[in-house]
This record gives sequence, C-alpha cells and structure tokens, in this order.
Amino acid sequence: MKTVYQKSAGLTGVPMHYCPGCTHGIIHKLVAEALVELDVLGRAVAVAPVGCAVFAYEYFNCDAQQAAHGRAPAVATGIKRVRPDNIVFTYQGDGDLASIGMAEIVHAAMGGENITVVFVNNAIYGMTGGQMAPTTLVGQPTTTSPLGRSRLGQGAPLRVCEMLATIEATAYIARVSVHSIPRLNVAKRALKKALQLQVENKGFSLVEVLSTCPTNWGLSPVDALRWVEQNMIPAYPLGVFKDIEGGT
Amino acid sequence: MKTVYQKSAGLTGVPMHYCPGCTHGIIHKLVAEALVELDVLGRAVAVAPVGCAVFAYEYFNCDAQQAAHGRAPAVATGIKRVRPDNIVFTYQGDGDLASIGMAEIVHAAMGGENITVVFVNNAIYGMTGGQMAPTTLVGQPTTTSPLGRSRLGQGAPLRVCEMLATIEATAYIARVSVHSIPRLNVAKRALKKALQLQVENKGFSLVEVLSTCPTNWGLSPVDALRWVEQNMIPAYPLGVFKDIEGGT
Amino acid sequence: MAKKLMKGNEAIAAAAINAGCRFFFGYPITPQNEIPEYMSRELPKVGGTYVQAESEVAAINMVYGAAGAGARVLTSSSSPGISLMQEGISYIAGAELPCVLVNIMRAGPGLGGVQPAQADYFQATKGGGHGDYRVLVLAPANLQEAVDLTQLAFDLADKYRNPVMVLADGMIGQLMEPVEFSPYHPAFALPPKDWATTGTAESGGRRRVINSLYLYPDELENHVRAIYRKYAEMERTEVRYELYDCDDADVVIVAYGTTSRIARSAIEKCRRLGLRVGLLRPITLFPFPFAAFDRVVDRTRAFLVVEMSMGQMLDDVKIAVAGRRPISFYGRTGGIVPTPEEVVKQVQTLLGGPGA
Amino acid sequence: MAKKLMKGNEAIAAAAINAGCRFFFGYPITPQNEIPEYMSRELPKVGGTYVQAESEVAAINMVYGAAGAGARVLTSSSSPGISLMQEGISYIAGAELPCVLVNIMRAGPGLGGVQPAQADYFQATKGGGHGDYRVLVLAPANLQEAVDLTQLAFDLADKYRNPVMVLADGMIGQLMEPVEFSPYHPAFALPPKDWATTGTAESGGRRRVINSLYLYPDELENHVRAIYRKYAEMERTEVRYELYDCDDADVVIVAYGTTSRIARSAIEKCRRLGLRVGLLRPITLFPFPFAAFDRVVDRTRAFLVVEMSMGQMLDDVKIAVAGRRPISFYGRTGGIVPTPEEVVKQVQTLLGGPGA
Amino acid sequence: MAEERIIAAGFGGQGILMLGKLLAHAGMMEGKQVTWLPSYGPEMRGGTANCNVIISDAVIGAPIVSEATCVIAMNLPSLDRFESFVQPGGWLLLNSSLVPRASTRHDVQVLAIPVNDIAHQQGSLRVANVVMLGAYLALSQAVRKASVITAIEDVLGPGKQHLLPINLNALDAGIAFATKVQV
Amino acid sequence: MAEERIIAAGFGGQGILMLGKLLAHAGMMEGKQVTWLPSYGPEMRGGTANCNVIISDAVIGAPIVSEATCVIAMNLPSLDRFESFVQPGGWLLLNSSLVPRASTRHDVQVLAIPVNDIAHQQGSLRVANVVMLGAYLALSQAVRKASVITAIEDVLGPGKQHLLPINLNALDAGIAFATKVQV
Amino acid sequence: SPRLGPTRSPSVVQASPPPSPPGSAPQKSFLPEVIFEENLCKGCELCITICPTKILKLDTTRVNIRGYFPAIVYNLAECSGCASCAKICPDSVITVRR
Amino acid sequence: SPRLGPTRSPSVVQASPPPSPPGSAPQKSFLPEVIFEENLCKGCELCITICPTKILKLDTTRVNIRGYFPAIVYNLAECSGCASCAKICPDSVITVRR
Ligand SMILES: Cc1ncc(C[n+]2csc(CCOP(=O)(O)OP(=O)(O)O)c2C)c(N)n1
Ligand SMILES: Cc1ncc(C[n+]2csc(CCOP(=O)(O)OP(=O)(O)O)c2C)c(N)n1
Ligand code: SF4
Ligand code: SF4
Ligand code: SF4
Ligand code: SF4
Ligand code: SF4
Ligand code: SF4
Ligand SMILES: [Mg+2]
Ligand SMILES: [Mg+2]
Repeated sequence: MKTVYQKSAGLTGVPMHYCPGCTHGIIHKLVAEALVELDVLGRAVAVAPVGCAVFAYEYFNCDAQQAAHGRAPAVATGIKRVRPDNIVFTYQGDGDLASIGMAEIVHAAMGGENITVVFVNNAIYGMTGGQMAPTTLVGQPTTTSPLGRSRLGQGAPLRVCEMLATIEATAYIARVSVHSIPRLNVAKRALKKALQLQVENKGFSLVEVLSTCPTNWGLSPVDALRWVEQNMIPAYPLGVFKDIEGGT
Repeated sequence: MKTVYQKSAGLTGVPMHYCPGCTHGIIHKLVAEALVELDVLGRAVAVAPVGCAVFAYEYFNCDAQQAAHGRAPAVATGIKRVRPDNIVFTYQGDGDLASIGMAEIVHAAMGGENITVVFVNNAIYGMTGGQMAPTTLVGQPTTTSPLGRSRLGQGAPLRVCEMLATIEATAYIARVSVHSIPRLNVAKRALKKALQLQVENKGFSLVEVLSTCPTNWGLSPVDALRWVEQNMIPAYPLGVFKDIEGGT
Repeated sequence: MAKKLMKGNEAIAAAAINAGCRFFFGYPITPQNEIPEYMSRELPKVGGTYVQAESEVAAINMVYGAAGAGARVLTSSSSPGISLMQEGISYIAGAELPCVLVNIMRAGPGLGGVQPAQADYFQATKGGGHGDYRVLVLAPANLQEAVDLTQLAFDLADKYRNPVMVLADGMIGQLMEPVEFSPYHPAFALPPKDWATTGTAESGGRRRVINSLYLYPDELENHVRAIYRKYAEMERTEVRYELYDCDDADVVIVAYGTTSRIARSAIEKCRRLGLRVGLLRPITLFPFPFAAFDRVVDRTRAFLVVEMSMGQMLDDVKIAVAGRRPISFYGRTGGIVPTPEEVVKQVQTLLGGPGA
Repeated sequence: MAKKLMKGNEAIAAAAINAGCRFFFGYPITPQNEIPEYMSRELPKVGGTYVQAESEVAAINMVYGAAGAGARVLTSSSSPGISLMQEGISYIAGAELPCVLVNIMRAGPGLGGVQPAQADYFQATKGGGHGDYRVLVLAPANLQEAVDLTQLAFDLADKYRNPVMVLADGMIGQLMEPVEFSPYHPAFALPPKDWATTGTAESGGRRRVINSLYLYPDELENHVRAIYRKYAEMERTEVRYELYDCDDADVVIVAYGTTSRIARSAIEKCRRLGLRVGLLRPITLFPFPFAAFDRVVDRTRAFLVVEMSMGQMLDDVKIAVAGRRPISFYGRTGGIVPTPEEVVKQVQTLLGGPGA
Repeated sequence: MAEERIIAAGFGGQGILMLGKLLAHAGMMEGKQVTWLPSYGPEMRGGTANCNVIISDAVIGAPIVSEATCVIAMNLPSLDRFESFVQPGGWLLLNSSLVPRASTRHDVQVLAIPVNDIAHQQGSLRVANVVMLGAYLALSQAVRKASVITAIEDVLGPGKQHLLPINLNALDAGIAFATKVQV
Repeated sequence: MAEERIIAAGFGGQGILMLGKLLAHAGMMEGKQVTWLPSYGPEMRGGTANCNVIISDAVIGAPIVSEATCVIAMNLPSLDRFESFVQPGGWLLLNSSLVPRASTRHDVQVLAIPVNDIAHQQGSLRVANVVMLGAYLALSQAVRKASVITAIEDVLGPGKQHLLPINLNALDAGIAFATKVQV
Repeated sequence: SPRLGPTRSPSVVQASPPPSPPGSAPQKSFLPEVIFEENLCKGCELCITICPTKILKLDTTRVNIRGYFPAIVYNLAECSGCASCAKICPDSVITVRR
Repeated sequence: SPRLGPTRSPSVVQASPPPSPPGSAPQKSFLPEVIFEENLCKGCELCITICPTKILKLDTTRVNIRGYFPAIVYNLAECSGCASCAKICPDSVITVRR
C-alpha cells in the first residue's frame, strides 16, 4: 500500500493557529511541498510577515526571519544579497504587501531581486480583526468600511499582479486560487515554478494566492471558498501575468 | 503691439535657484501658466517635494505646503480631503515619487484621490549630488553607480506611467517632454488637462515630465536637452497612458 | 449628558468628535483598532472624513496636510506605528502645525506583543524624531480623564501650534468605564488659523506657506528658539499632576496612567497596614511636573517609581529629585501589568518592614 | 600604514570595509552622501555589495535581513532618515541582531537644514523607537577616532548582538584630517554567529529563527530582561570618556564630538586667561559615563554643558551630577557651530570675571 | 466600603463579555463606580475569553481583579485558570453543563449551575450567559435585578426588543435555580 | 606653538577647495596636525565655495577658523565676506584679476595678485589656484615648497602626471610674483 | 485572527478496513486507508465538501482536545483514495494510503 | 543641486527698434520687441539654440549681477516674434512683443 498523501516534511508539524478552514493553512502546505519537491528545503529561508501568517516561522520546516509589517521584501533582499545560494521567499498578506509594504514590493520587483514572494490575498486585514485592505472588494463591508468599500473616495481593489507585471525585471507573476482541487493543483505548479526560477537565478517571482478569511468575512469555511470563486475571482482574474520563459 | 510672451502671473517672480538651463524652471512656468489659464490660481495649493524643487513654495504664486521626502501625495490627500474646493497639486522628483514615495503615489492613485501630480523625471537625484534613481537609465553612471546602472542587481528603469495606468481609479496619466517647443506645447496641454480633470472632480491625474539635470549629468544645458531626446525618450516613451475621457 | 459605559478607545474617539475633530487618518493596529473603527463609523454621520492610510508614515503626513489646511485632525496608533511616524511628527513640530496623536502603547521592542506597556515614554517625551522639538504629552489614568484630556489636547494643539499626544496603553484602551460628555467649549480663547493654506483667493491674497526648511543656520536657530519659547510657556502654564495622600507620606510613589491606578490600590492596602504612602501622578509627561516634587520632597523619605517599562520616566524623576532623596524603581514589562500586591511588597522592603 | 588625508564620511566608510563589512544598504542624504558613494565605489572591489535602498525604511529592514543572515552590515543616514529607521532599529534590538548605524547629524526639526547639529542625542541614546531597548552610541571627536570607533562598533555589535550607532555631525562628516589604518583585528574574541539563518542544511538541521514577537507577556518580559542584562554589562564594560585638564578645573565643560573640539580650543584660551577649565568628553553616549562625574565633582565648582542643540545630553549630566554642583548650559542650534570665543564668554560669566 | 470584584470566563461564543458588561452597566445605573476589562489580543478571537468587572462605592484603582469576590467559570479551562482567584469566602459559579469536575477549593462558596441545559429549556443556548447572570443576582447584593433588566433593554436596543422576553425568562430561571439550591 | 589658520574662498570652479587640500596634504607630510573643512550644502554647487585649513604643531581643536592668519579671496564676494576674518598682522591675498577693490583693512598685510592673468600666461585658467598657492608659499613658513610639490603629484596621481609641469610652473610663477612685490 | 491552540501530540484515528477473516477474498485490502490526526482537526468541513463521494462527516458525538467535532469517514467502502480531502485540509489532518 | 541666487530686482535690457525719425515709414514699428530681464539670465543658451532664426548670443563682454554672460539679440531685424526663446527660457528672462 502506498501513501497517496501525507503531511509535508516541509512543515514542522506544529499545530497551526489559523481559524478553522482558513486557507492560509492550505497555502502553507503547497509552499512546503514545493520546497521539498524542489529539494531546497535545507537551504530555504522563509520571511514571515506581520499578519495572521506572522507565525509562519513556526510552521515552515526551514530557517526563517520575522519581518516588520510590509518590509518582508526588504528583509529578503538583505538575506539574499548576503547568501545568494539560499532560497529566500516571503509570505505576505495583502495588507502587508499591498498597503504598508507597497514601496518594498515594487522595488524588489524593479531591482529584479532573486527572491520569491507568496502573496496571500484575502481582501481584508485578518489579524487585526477585519479592517479594509487595498484589496477589499467594492461594496465589501469591513470594520473600517461598515457600509462597504465605496469606489468614491476609497477607490477600486488594487490588482498587484497586473501592476507588477509592467515592471521589466520581473521573472514570473501569477495569480492562483485554492478553492478547488484542480485550482489547488495549478497553484502548486505556480509556486514550484516561481521557486524553480529563483533556483535558476532568473530574478523576481511572485505568486498571488486568493485566500479566505471565514472569521472576518463572517462566513463558514465552506461558504468562504464559494465566495472566493464567485466574488474574488471576477475582481482578480486568475492567470500568469509575466513569464520570462514565455510559457504559462 | 501685443505681448506674445511674458513671465506668468502664476509665478511669484522670485529668481529661481535652479542651475543654468535646468528644465525644472520650464516646468514651473508651464504649471503656472496652466493654473492661470484655468483661472484656479487663487484656490490652488502646491505641495513641494524634497528635491531640487523643494523651494517650489517660493515660486508658485499660490499657497503651498512643503512635504517630507516622498510624502507629497499623502500631504495633498490631507489637504484635499479637508478642502475639496482647493486645486491641490504635488510637484515631485523621481527620487521623491518613484523611490521613497512609491507607496504614497500608488495609494493616492488607487484611492482615486482628486489631486494632480507633476512628476519631474530627470533620471537622477539632483539635489543630493547625482546619485542613482529608480529612473536612472541602464548604463548611466551616477555617484552611486560609478560604472553605470547595471540591469543585473539594479534592475531596469521604473516606468511610473505604465505602472500607474494599470490602476482603475486613475483619471489621466501622461508622459511629456520639454526638450523642444512643439513638445513643450504638448506638455502644457497635458498639464492643463490634468488640472482641468481635477476641477471636474474626475479623480487622480499625473503628468510625468522628462527633465534635465545638466549639473549632475555633466552636460551643457543644450546637450542635456539632446540627451533627453536621444536617450530618455527611447526608455520613456511619450504619450497618454490613461484618459477616462478616452481621448488623447 | 448622562453617563455612558464606553471602551477607552471609543471614548477617546468620541471625545475627538465632540471637540470638533472631523478628520481622521490612520492605520489599524492592536490594541487601538476601536479608534479607527469608531471613526470610520461615526465621522461620516457628522460630515467628517475617515481615511485609512496605506501606512502610519502616510497617515502622519496626511495629518500634516490636513492640519496645514486648518482642520482639527486626529491620528492614532500603537507603539510600532508611532515609531514609523517619528519623521512626520518632527516635521509637524517644525512646521508648527496643531494636531492630536494617540498612542495606545503595547509591549516592545520590535513586534513585541499586544498587551499593555509604558515603554514609549522616552519616545513620546524626549522626541523620538530628529532635531530640537517636543510633543506635549497627556497621560490619562481613567476614561473620564481620557475624554477630558483628548478634548483639551485639541485646544492645546491649536494654542501652541504643536502636536499633542494622548499617551495611554492597551489596558486603558480596552477598559470600559462610565464617561460623561458635556457640550464642548474651548478651554480658552483659540487663536485664528490665519496661517492655513486655504488658497489666496479666500485668505485675501497673502500667500501662505507651511514649511520647516530653513537653509540658513541663523534663520533656523531663530525658528527653533521661537518654538522653544512656546515650550517654556507650556512649562509655565500647562503642567498638570495629582498629589494623593502625600501630606504624611514616608514613601511617595510616582506613576502615571495605568500604573498610577495600580499604585492607588496599593496605597489603600498600605494604609490599612499602617504604612504612610502617597502618590505623585504626572498628568502632563511633557511638560513634566518637576516643581511638584519640591512640594513633597522634604516630608517624604523615599520615592518609588512604578512603570510598565524597564525605567524611563525614572530619568525625569531623578532630574526632579536631584539627589535629595533615594529613588527606587519597580518595573514590569513585556505586557505584564503589576499587581497592587507587588507594589505593596516594594513599599514594605523600602520601609524595612511589613507595616506598622 | 601611512597616514591618509580623508574626509570624515569616507574615513568611516573605509573603516567599515577595513573591519570586514561587506554589505551596505542605504539611501542618499546630505551631509553623509560620501559614505554611500564611497561604498558603491569600493565595496565591489572587495567582493562586497552596495544596495541603494528605496528609502531609509527599506534600508534598515535590509540591514535586519543581512544581519540575520550573519553578515557585518552598515547603514548610514542623517537625522530625518534616522527618524524613519526607528521602527526597524527597535526590531533589530528586539531580535538581537548586530549591525552598525551611522548618523551624520544635521539640523532639525523637520526638513530643517543640512548644517551640523547634535539634536538627535535623545533619539540615539534614549531610543527613538518603541519599547524597552537601547542602542550603544559612540561619538568620535576626530577622524582617527571615527575610524577606530567605527571598527570597534562592529566588534561591539557582534559581542552584544545589538545595534551600535556612530553618532557624528556634518562637520565631522565633511572635515578632512590625516587618518591611519592598521590591519584590523577584533578588539576581543567574538562569539560565533550560531544563530544566523544559513539554511538548516548548512547549520546542521536545527532550525534558526530571527524574531522579536513574544505574544505571552511573561516570555516577552524574560526576553527584555535578558536584553537589559546585556545593557548592564555594557554599563560595566564599555563606558568610554576622556578627561582633559580636569585636575584643577574650577569649571568642567561637558561636551562630545564637534562641540568637545570647540571646548578644547576654548579651554586653551581660558588657560591663557588664567581660568582653570577642564573638559569631560563622553565617548560612549550610551552607556553614559555617569561615574566619570564622581571623579571631578568634588574639585570643580560648576559644570558647563555645551551642545549643538537646545539641551539634550544636559539631562544625563543632571542625572550624573545629581544636584551636587550647579550646571549651566550653552547651546547653539539650527546648524550653527559655536565658536571657542562664545564658550570662553560663558566660562567667564560663570566664574564672574574675564580671568585671573 | 463595598466592592464587588468579578471574573467571568468561558469560550468565545458564550457571551461572557456581555455578561460582564450587563453587570457593569447595571452598577453604573445605580450610581456606583464600575470597570469592565476584557482579555484581548489575537489569541482571543474564537478562543477563550474572560473579563474582570469591579463594582464599587469608591473610586476604583486597579481594574484587574487579583482577589475576586466571585469567579464565573463557563467551561473547564476557565475553572482551571481562575479557580485560585476566588478570595476566601468568595463565590465560585460553575457551568456544570460543561464543567465535568467539582471545585478543589474548600474555603469558598461553590454553586454549580447547568446553565446550558437551563438555557436550552428556555429555548436558546445563546442566553446561557443570562441564566448565569441570574444565578449571580440571586447570590450577590452588588446590583439590583431591576438595573440588570434595564441594562438588558439598553443593550438590546430598539431593534432587538423582541428578544427581551427570552432574556428575562433566562434571568428568572437563573435566579430561581440559585435561590432554590440556596434554600 | 605655531598654528597657521587659512580661509580660502572663491567661485565654485576656481579650485579653491583643492588649494586648501594641497596645503593640508603638505602639512600632513611634514608631520604636522592638519584639518581641512569645506563649506557644504545644496547652495554650494556652482555657487561660492570656501574652506578652512589649519596647520599646527599641536592637536587641533575647533577646525573652523574664526581668526585667520591668512585669508585668500579669489573673487569679490569672498573678500566682502571674509576680509574681517584676518587677524591683526595676518595676510590677506586677493585675486586682483577679479577683485576690483582694495582692502579696507589697515592692520593686516595685503597682497593683490592677478592670478587669472598669470595663470592665463601659464597656459590655463585652471591653474589660477596653484598660482595663488605659490604666492602664499612665498609669504608663509607654514609648509615647504617641496611638500606642496609632492602633494600636487599625489593629487594628480599616475593618470595625470602630464599636468605636473604646468602646475609647477604656475606654482613658481606665483612664488616669483609674491617674492618680487615683497622685495 | 488566529486562535493559539495547544500543541500536544495528537491522537490518530484510522479509517481502515476490519482485519479480513482468514481465507476471505484479499481484494478488501485494496480499500484505501484514510487516517485522521484527529486532535489537529478543527471541524471546518472543507474535506467533507470536497470529497467527491461524500463519505465524510463531522462526528458530533464527541469533541477533540481543541473542542471541535472531528471529521471522520463513515463509508470507507466508497472511498476512491483520491486524497482530495487530504489535499484541501488546511491543518494536514489527513493521510491517505492506497 | 541649486545655487541660491540673489533676489534683487533685475535690470531690463530692451532689444527694440530705434525711435523712427518723423515721417518715416511706420512698418519699422512692426518689428517685434524682445526684452530681457538681464539679471535673471544664467547664460544657459537654451534660447540661443531654440531660436529658429539664430539671432541670439551671449554677450561675453560683461557679466550680470549673478556673474553670468547675459543673452542678447544681435539681429532683431530677423526676429519673427515667435517667442520660442521666451517659452524655453527656464528663468522667465524674456518678454516678446509684436
Ligand atoms: C507598523 C505596524 N502597523 C500596523 C500593525 C498592525 N497589523 C498587524 S497585521 C496587520 C494587517 C494584516 O493584514 P494582512 O497583511 O492582509 O494579513 P492577514 O492577517 O489578512 O493574513 C496590521 C495592520 C503592525 N503590527 N505594525
Ligand atoms: C527622509 C529623507 N531622505 C533623504 C533625503 C535626502 N534627499 C533630499 S532630495 C533627495 C532626492 C532628490 O531627487 P529627486 O526626487 O529626483 O529630485 P531632483 O533633485 O532630482 O529634482 C534626497 C534623497 C531627505 N531630505 N529626507
Ligand atoms: S483571521 Fe482570517 S485570515 Fe486570520 S487566521 Fe482567522 S480566518 Fe485566517
Ligand atoms: S480520499 Fe477522496 S474519496 Fe476518499 S475520503 Fe478522501 S476525498 Fe473522499
Ligand atoms: S478539513 Fe481538516 S480540519 Fe477541516 S474538518 Fe476536515 S479534517 Fe478537520
Ligand atoms: S542639480 Fe540638476 S536638477 Fe537640481 S537644479 Fe541643478 S540641474 Fe536642476
Ligand atoms: S522671438 Fe523667435 S525669432 Fe525672435 S529671438 Fe525669440 S526665438 Fe528668435
Ligand atoms: S534661456 Fe534664459 S537664462 Fe538661458 S540664456 Fe537665454 S535668457 Fe538667459
Ligand atoms: Mg489579508
Ligand atoms: Mg530627480
């Protein structure tokens, strides 16, 4: 009898603190599996954000640094410049990356820093209790947009992939989702490719993963997956926005 | 006999401190003329950057605030939210806007803030003595890239217009140059349009003006104009990248 | 008005609105999120504007712009976020703009934790930013005081054209107590904002400029000296503190905000044990109530400074006491709030005995 | 090695490279641009890396990452830029990472000016960031000392796993003096960096984590207390200062860096006038040489603190003197460097006469 | 000087913070000094919650309760954590529906109430906290029932007045249970 | 204790900072204590520049010169600004090619040198500063000519040795002029 | 915002076929195994939703050490061993063998 | 990085036709006027380069109060009054009338 699926060796096995059904956990697994399958776990250095994933350094079974809110790309740059042979990746939420960390992510991309960014977009500030994010959908209520985000005065959701894809030195930019098994498989391939490109010194790679926040969305984990499919994907089209290898 | 051209009433007349032939002076004139011709000088509030244009508050013949380095869009947001009837514009260099101020400009654009940004791109840090900017051309030597900016490790010039044009809430994004009279006339029309859109509450508008830095480029003012035409424009194509009114 | 049971964070936000604040620029951070959340809910109802900035750096610079345009404006954050505001605060002080900042302190350094702390005292009172400037710092110990001081903060900011900080911690931010809102009246006549950038058409032609740049040292020195004359005026006029049970005190506890409440409970316990203990509670941390110490130093045998830090206000107490009496320090940090019992023990060891 | 005539900024940069620093992350700002410019020119020649960060905020966080990866790393800036680094510095101290920071101070507050100042003393020594932490601060008065202290800074940073700041000003940064570089040897045995994130393969399996988050207050308090034991050790071991002409001094001038040089010239003039004046020059600003004052306090009649600020080190001097002697203060700010003649006048008024 | 110091603890969903707020609210309406202090922080949401309530005739110093006149434990972890906080002679109220064990303290008065079951009978698990509040009312003089009822009305607000009956019944059920066992 | 305190000032392009560096460099090679302090800041580039040089046998305190043993004014604004800095009996060297007026000081020794014209004769305006340096050498004992020559060689470096002759000629021309008028 | 759960080592519940009586057909042993680290389960029901054959449910008769109803297989016979449940589980509760 | 110039009010140099003798043809007065606020001039030569008829030059015989050779018109007769010089001048030195 052979094992079809078991917990990844890329995870420490420390029980995760995420709320029930939060897809942060799924994304952790995919990243961990990619590191193992590329056989780079031993030289990987994770950079944890400030956000619900702050404890990522407890979960990924590799060395890690915890970065100030939004600064993970800068921290990763520091690590990678010192140790180019390490595989350095950041794991950042949408508040962390798309709000306070905007300058850092744009400049890591501009510089073609040879790092990989896992961008977990759940359209909200999870850890602080559900405030509006730059990625919050128009009309979506949050604790700081109680009547729903309004286009007038708060603008439209920020499409990070589309924006960063305009930057020349980027190697790979893709948006994926984990709301179904087929999507989850695509997501894993994207993460592997992004990390593989780093191994090949191809430069900056980023994978945006649409994710859920059942707790702050006020939905059951199952309904939250549906919400991703029905509401987020229309606002955040899935796909590959940049691939220096041309392929998809 | 009628006056074909004279100093704009939009300028205070205080002699400008710019180096001989620096096109900052030309851009000041165009902005000032646009304000006068739109008849909004009396309700205009300029936001001066940190950069060679820091003294803009001495030159524009309207109220002004001097902003911390890179934060002009945030300062302008504060002003505009308090006094929506004022015409608020920032005047920012490429280090100010595209380097330290990246988060602020992206978020002002995302929020569709009803302000106008005059973005003066001279591919260098002028005020501090010619260090590399995110907009420095590949191969261009600066005091912090003595052998010329190298794509590898420093990336390629950041194209701000192309990047911001991907953001939904922007009303008008254009890149112009002032190296010739025809170009200068186009530049002025673009600046007028950008300000006009603010008057009409159409949201965020930005005009990138290619500019010279004879002092730090080590060129005569005349050669500097040529350098803009021959080296900058190929890297920074002129044109309108976003126009909610569809036109050009 | 009738008393209302409110959370500290909400009471502070409500007080700001009551004082006429119509603009809030901020970024979420625990344990002060109820402030932006309250503002995003309530400001629109009174024609005000809530802007969630992309960061604390942006927030403080939006505050600069809004204050420069003449508005009463508030921002709030907690320790790491306040660190990011230091350049902006220095600019606001340098440009002489009025605004109110709230720091609901949490434990540091770094990401630290989210529980209550008082370890940003140095940053708040000495100036965590660059250059010669100070922020007027108000430290409430209960929610009614938080309301009153928040309203006063706006008046003081306008009077002195200087940032004023309400410095509290996670406990006060999360605590609920009854508070009363009386109709707001300025504490004193306020100067006209004839410097605000309203556009020359409205102001009548004279250009107005908000700025902190003075390339010529003599001009800059004059500018700074003028600012320091305001600080001297604050030291004369604005010093606030409370003396409690000090008349016969052998030990005077010095504590502000949350720890002053712990001290109060400790003092009651001490008194029951027959230990004569009093409290000197600074309410303004800058200007610091140095003179208050002269009123108690002769009578008391020792001072006990209690902080939720490794010892920061302690420096100012040393300066105030100037070697006239021994000073001992009891600090907890990392988010731990000391218990009255711990403080009692400190007093007992100081007085060399469990009690009289 | 032979003496070389160098600019202060370049001497500091060269010293860093000499001490084995191979990584620089920074952002241009006057008056310290020669540091990044020198690094961008020289680091590649020795296999090092210069990264021009997008901002000081990014720079300090790159430093965090590089230090966490085990490198000797430097960043430099001037006042407003250092303000932007405060959150990051607090993180670095909280995560116990070694790094060297250079602040070539200019006049503030706000954008202020670019001329020399000493108005970031509070920020540097008390902690401009949030939470309980300190930065070890070294203040050179001449370029040879700038070189020696910069090299020492890297050793101290590694020894204590704490940020160390070289605090100077625009005058020292722009000044040229002869400097000598001897081959670098660590000042003492350095601990192995067995905490650096090198990847588990290289470190042999045990995961390494760089972090400053401790959600449980008791854990965080223990962590902070451990850090403060290092500071106590610094106070025992690392205090540095210079006494000059103090043995018979009726007035002891307290000054550091640039102002200590002015004071030295003033003292010579005073001596010629028959006025007995000495100098107490703190070299480490944190830890501050409190004990040094005990050595001179009995003999001297008064202290004169001279700073290019409105009075910041003054606080520490008050704490050190603890009321035993009168302290007077002479400060210039805004970028003005006081002249020896001005200082002599201060001494004369103090001693109530032009001279003996 | 009379001072009541209560610690109420339980799972996140058990309305324990509301229980505390109702007490503080009631105390306030009786002109007493009151404080209500919740546990907070990321670890709280969905996890265990607790609050400290003080109702006093005099100015309240420390709002953190270290010596409680009453501890309310709505589940086992809460009992484990706060049992020791009850001052000698003080009250320990247990939700026996979820707390399997008895108290180990012999110097305090213990009352075990199956509030979940009682609330279930009243028609909704969500009023379990009000049942417990009723029980507390029966044992303590801290606040009057009338004040608590007004507090409930205020908290429900105009929108939710239809929930008033079930809450009042729950309150009475709690009072009834406590008085019964007391007799 | 011998201490030479020089202020050299002129337009940005006149090589005034280099003049000061050469002096400091020479002093250093003679084992003296030296400092060189330039004016700096945005307002400097393209504008007026000046530097303070101190050459001393003892440790140098303040590197800012308030009482100069010699002021070198390469243009009129420099004279206007620094004339008063010369200490009684000190030297004031003027570039008479650009300075139209005479000095108003009568308690100092003044030497007017048409350095631009002399430099022009030497073949390049760009060595005007070296001409002035030569004049200074003729009047002061601060440093030896030999040291200055080595300093020039060092500064030119291997790449620019071909410029050595014109610089040395300029130096001699300056010395010659100064000695001539002195005689 | 996260709940910090206990980190005790979880107990394992295996949904595997009963030991086959001697001489009975071996094909039974081709049934997949679906193993739950039950104390890691948070009862989120993602596995239940994703399972193509709908053979998972929460066991509402008991809670695990974290106070959640754990997921179980109630009809292993229908299990295809596709491991969808295991893949989607955010907490790596499930191991699938075939 | 900028030079901070003096802010004294500049002197005006007008390049306009000589007063026409009484009774002479009026068309002379159709010549444009090109007026320089000479003390604002920085001698950058942009006007000189841009002038389509190439009738501007720097007057190297004198410097203005800022120490620059000022630009002048040396052949007004050729001037088309197009104002290109004035438009390009960064320092608003030039006024053109026609
Ligand atoms: C400088 C600073 N500002 C604000 C915070 C508070 N904070 C912590 S996490 C967070 C945002 C989390 O949202 P996101 O990045 O989307 O991550 P998520 O929790 O949604 O996965 C904020 C604002 C902080 N810790 N530091
Ligand atoms: C926080 C901060 N960092 C750095 C500086 C120094 N500084 C002043 S201007 C400038 C860049 C100027 O370049 P740019 O924005 O392109 O304007 P330019 O002078 O080229 O017109 C820098 C880095 C500063 N004043 N403040
Ligand atoms: S708060 Fe939202 S994002 Fe954070 S762990 Fe809970 S569900 Fe996930
Ligand atoms: S392996 Fe596939 S069929 Fe079997 S339980 Fe899991 S999801 Fe259902
Ligand atoms: S997906 Fe995992 S955690 Fe969720 S119910 Fe299934 S087994 Fe439990
Ligand atoms: S330095 Fe460059 S940008 Fe600045 S004024 Fe001079 S020429 Fe213009
Ligand atoms: S107006 Fe036209 S033609 Fe006349 S000088 Fe100016 S540019 Fe030349
Ligand atoms: S363009 Fe203006 S500044 Fe330049 S030379 Fe012509 S007139 Fe003078
Ligand atoms: Mg998020
Ligand atoms: Mg620029």
